[in-house]
Amino acid sequence: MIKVNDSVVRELRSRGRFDASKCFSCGTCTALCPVGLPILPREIFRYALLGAQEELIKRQDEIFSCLLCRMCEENCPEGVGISGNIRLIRGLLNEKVLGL
Amino acid sequence: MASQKIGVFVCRCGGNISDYVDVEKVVESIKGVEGVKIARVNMFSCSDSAQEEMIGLIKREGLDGIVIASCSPKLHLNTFRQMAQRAGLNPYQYTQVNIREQCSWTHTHDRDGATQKATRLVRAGIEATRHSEPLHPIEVVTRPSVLVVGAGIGGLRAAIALGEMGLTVHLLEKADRPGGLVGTRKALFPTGADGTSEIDSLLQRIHTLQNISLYTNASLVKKEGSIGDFSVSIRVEPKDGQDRADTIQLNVGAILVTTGATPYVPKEGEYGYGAKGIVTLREFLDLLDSSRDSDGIYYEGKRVRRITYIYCVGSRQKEGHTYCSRFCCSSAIFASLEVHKRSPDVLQYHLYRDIRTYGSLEALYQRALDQGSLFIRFSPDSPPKVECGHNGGGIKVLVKDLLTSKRELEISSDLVVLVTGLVPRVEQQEVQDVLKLPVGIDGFFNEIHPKLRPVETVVAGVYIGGCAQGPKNAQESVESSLGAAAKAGSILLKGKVELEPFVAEVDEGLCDGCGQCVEACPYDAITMGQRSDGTPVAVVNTRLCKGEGACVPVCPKEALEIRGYGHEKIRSMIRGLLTE
Amino acid sequence: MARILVFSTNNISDPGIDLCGSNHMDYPLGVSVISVPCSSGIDPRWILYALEHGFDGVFVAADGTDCSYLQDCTTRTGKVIREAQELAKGAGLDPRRIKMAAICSVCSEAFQNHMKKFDQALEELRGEGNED
Amino acid sequence: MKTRLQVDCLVVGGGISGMESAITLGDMGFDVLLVEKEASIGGKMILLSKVFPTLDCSSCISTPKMASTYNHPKVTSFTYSEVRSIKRGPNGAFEAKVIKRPTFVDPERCTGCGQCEKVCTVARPDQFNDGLIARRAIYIPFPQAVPKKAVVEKKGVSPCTRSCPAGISVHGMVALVRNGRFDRAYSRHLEDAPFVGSLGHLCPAYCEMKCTQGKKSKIPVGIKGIERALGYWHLKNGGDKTPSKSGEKRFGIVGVGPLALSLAYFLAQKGVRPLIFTQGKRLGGSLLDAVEKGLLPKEILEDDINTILAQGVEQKDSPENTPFDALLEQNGLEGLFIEDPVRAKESERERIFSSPLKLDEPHLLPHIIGVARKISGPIEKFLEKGEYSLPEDAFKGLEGEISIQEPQGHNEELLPEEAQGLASRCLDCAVCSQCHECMKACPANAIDFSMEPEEVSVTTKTIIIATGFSLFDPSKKPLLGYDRLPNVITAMQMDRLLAPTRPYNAVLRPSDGKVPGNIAIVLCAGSRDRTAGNTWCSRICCMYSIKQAQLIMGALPIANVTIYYIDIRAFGKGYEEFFQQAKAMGTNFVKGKVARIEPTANDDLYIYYEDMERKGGLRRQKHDLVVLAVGAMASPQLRKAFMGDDAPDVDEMAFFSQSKGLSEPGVTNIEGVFVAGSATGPRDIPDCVVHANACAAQVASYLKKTEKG
Repeated sequence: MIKVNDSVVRELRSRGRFDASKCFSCGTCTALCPVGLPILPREIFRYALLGAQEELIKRQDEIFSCLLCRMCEENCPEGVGISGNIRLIRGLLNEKVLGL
Repeated sequence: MASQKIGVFVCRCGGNISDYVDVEKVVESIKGVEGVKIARVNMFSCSDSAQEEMIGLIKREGLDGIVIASCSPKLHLNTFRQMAQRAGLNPYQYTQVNIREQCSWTHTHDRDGATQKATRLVRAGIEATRHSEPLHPIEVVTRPSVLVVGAGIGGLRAAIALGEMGLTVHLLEKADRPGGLVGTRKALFPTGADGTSEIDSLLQRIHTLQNISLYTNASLVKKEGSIGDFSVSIRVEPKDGQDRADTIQLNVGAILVTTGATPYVPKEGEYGYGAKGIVTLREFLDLLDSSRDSDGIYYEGKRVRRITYIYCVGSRQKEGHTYCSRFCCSSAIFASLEVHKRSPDVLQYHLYRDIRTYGSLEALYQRALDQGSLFIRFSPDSPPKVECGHNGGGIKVLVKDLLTSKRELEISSDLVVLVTGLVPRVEQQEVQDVLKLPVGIDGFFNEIHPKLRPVETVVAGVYIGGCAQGPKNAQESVESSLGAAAKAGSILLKGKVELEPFVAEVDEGLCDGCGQCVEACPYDAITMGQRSDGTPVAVVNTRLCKGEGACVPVCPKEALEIRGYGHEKIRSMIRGLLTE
Repeated sequence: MARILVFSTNNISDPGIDLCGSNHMDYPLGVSVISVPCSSGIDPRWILYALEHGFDGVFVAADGTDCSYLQDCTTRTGKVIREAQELAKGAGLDPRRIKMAAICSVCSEAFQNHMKKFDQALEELRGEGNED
Repeated sequence: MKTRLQVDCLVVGGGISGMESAITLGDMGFDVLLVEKEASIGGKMILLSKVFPTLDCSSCISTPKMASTYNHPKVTSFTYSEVRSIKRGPNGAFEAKVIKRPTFVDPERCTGCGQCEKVCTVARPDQFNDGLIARRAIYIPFPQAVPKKAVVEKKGVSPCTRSCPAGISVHGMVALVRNGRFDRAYSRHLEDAPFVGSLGHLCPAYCEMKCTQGKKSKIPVGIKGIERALGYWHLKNGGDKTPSKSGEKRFGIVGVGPLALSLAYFLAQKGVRPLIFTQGKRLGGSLLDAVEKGLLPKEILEDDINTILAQGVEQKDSPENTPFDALLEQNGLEGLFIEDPVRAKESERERIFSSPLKLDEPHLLPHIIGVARKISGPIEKFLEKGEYSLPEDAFKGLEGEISIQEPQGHNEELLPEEAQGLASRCLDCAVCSQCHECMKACPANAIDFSMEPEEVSVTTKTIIIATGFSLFDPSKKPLLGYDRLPNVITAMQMDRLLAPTRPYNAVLRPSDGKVPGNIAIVLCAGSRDRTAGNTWCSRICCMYSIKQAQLIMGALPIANVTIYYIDIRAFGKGYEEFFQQAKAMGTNFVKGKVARIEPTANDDLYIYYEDMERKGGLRRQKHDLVVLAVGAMASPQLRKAFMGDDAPDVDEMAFFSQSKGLSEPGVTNIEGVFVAGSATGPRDIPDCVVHANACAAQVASYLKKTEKG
């Protein structure tokens, strides 16, 4: 069970432009990921949007393996700023989890 | 009567026929046939010169019927009918025999065989012409007036169009004021147009048009007659100070049904409906409309911070309302945009199955996404559960998120909006009973054919528009009502309609009044009347008859036939085909 | 060669039969066509008349679901066929000499196949008749 | 040719919306002109197989509507026509210029028999089968076309033909050779010019310099080789010796060179009886020098000369200095041509003709032939009407061109098959090759290449724009592989494969003709996608894909069909039920947009998508055919016809705007201009029909209001 809240989104928005809510869940990003990461980036963003911080923490390896190559971003039908959003999430994890 | 001096013209079609059929031989072999006055070969029957020559021959020889054996009637039936007319013949005393597509081109390998077949086909054509009578299009004089039932946005707009076309319009509204669903809305998607002022401006236009009469509290109670000339009774409920309802008789040429639809009302307990904080889309829109100047969203005095929308309530069900209501996705999303406009911090969760913001409405969806609405897809097999707060706690919506973890999400909500669809009105039944209009499995009025005749019904002269035909948004209701107005205009503006002469005809001498044809006719075009001696006899209303002939095979006495396709004509064509 | 009378309809099946010709697709020579407005208006008595006067078979090229007059055209045409078959039986004729199928305005191939098969079937029926 | 027409409403576009509004307005009693750019009305709808959600046959619904449009007493239909300009006239009405493009087929004569298509030498992708198969340059659009008349697709004159100084229909000759019709190619050449074989050796081949294939690939079509091969072919096979026309009038020619011979040939073709005075010389003149130099095989020249003589050209050997008067009198001649311009000066008589080509200067054969043709015209006129005129400028410009030096000789023989290979590289850049095969085949004599565009001036009170939509070009989404991968097709192509009038007579995949067993339908290919330049939903693709899934499963019972989607938008009456029916039949619906398509070794396809509702993550799935459900795009070209800033507004996707709000569908910002159907944005057929009628209601209201004043 995930209790939906906006804590993560609020946190991310305070750090910069987080526009992942534009995503309409088509899956193009996942399908084009050259690294073949199993849950990037659509699902990551949804955890952020749902406020499930612990889910993000569980997936930090994937979040940090992203090459930021922008293959997904260039082909996103909704024009989501994927790499920027990933950076914001990394920043959040750095601070909250790794204490950087 | 039947043609006695027939001219037969066999076309070579520049080799397309004559390469495979010995056309001279065909002409030779039918020369002696009874009634054939002349028989000729043409190089190209459709050419100007050949037509002029044929016209000359028809006049000179006093021909009273012709047969042209050439290509498919689909190509030149009209050409030669017009030619016959120019020659002073009735166009229906012309028969086109298809010896190209149905003979020379299908039997290219057997010249003798094809020649014999062509001869048989021409003989049948001669029989057809011999047994054809001059026919004339049925002219129906139409009254330049229309009854429009239902004064929602569609009915109002259709009435204006008809009024502007110069037709007299009687506009009926069951409620005490016109406007329908749109008249109650302040903001309509996608542009935010104000429904009430839209209705007001339509009403103003109606008042400026002298030829539109508006009756409120009025219903249709009786209809007689047929296309072009209906006689209808309407009942107007008593107004203040009156004690009796008025019944008004009207004569109109066409009837438009724009009775609309009504929002679905969830059953008690359906997604918690009935409990505090759980509202339908309509109630939610009312709430938004009633507080347009407010800077936030308030429900029962409390500020709303989290809204959850549950889509497809009363639509796309396994049983019952199985259809999609078309407008609700866009309407709910548009409402959520309004919420965001007033109070950007409200969290909005949309639990959906498919977002159906078709066409340019997609822009609304994208705006909602952009503004932070979260869309969560659920499966109809595990619909969201709404748990109402006990002892003052909020509402919890539990939903299994299909797109993320498949795990259950818990969404605390101040307000749950059940995105309800549209269902047929209960009052529709009255109209249905009076007009005898068929409804589809979804309960809405059925058009004859969704593509060929989407606003026409099986009852000629009765048209349907707007949500009475199925769920639509405001603009689509206007479109289809205007479409219905156009069709009504197309039969009324000229003051007459010409119908094809191929209609059923009763031989009174043969009819024994058994009434089977009355049952068989899908268009209610046959009724049982009386001869002068009081015996029953079938009577065809040629205005209603479509000439498909469903009555013909059921008549035990062969008393019914379709003009142009009579029993004797068909039988002699059969004989013609069998004469070697 | 069997003599086959085809009843077709002006708007739906006749164009399909025409298309055979436009494509120069041949079917048996014994096939001749009479076109009417709608297949539901074909009288079973015409069918019997055709069989009694020398046609080996009658084929009704029905409108099917494309009929613009009637939604239940197929049902009604089916009834016409059953009645015609009853009439045929009553007259001592083989009811298999009557057949129907929906032919739409572009069903040239289907029509050609139906005609070839029906022609063959009628030849076989004639063979059976001779053995009796 | 110009004509005028006055109507109440001009409907632009003859698809379902245009037809529907035209019929309704016509029924109301208004005069309507419908203009359609294709050769048949019917639009996209007539090309579809069956249509959702009732699965009725599109043709069965369309054809009666097409016929009632075309035969409507109040509706005039122009097909193969374009609206060039629309201007507001002084009295509020519009003045429109409509161009009826020449079809080169007289519609009054054409019976739609299709014989011309069988002999046409040029193949083009068939736009009515979405390029799956070829049609001919002369074609009847499709079996149910209305009107069912042939048209010729002709884009001017091919550069090869245009550049030929001898006036040879080079493209026609090449096209005939490509089709292996050497006899026809030879006689087609003779229709224009003699000396087939000699030209094949001596011509400088300007045609090759201008060849489009040459511009494209640097190697032009080997036209000269083709011509040479024809010469050898004729040498071996003979043929075409019949005199063209037999005439009474006799005309003398003094000279033996190519100019004299060519002129004799052209005059014989025009029905004159030419008599060549050889004056002791051998026929051939300067061409005999070419033989001597080894540039031209002797037997080829002889064959060419024999071909000329066979046209009815006579020769006579008179003494060299016989006065021209004597020649004229003694032989009963009407006139005389002197090949040598110096000798021609001896006489100024009005019956003597000559040319500026000096015999002692080098001239190229094609130019000589061109000059001969130019001279033959005035001579013919003289013989017919007795008017002697050789206009001063008749040969203007020729001198300059003629000064090109001797061409290279090509002696090696070419076999017909080799020539065919050369000819197959022709790109048919003018489409119609002018081979004239259709003219010969047409039983009705309907082909007329002299047809010109016809301009019709139309005065109309109202205009309905019913120009529909265009389909998204999937090559704009390279990751989907449409251009690279043969088995990735568009939905329109799939509809053609499913239609009963389908191109291959079966549903099969393009690469190898295999019957597909596992088909993917990819939704939102060019819709709801910023990277495709179309963020809107195309509204029709979900439903037509569901329809196709059902039809595929009907046609190929063992096939698997998977539809990849973002949302299924089954919103219309009966649509949700139709969607559920497809599910019940076994169509797989997978939530996820296909992002990329890659081939396998045997042309099967891997599609990549995120499997979000099942296991999750990236998934690769193999299919043997992929259908891209391409979106609907705007088609706003008609705006150009509106001059200046008076053009109707379009929305952000370039569809025509309905500017007057929700109660005024079909009304644009320009008074008197209306828009119907999918020109306003994507719409399915029922919505188009309804909208077209709504638009007709608007037009009728407007006309009645303006009538009243």
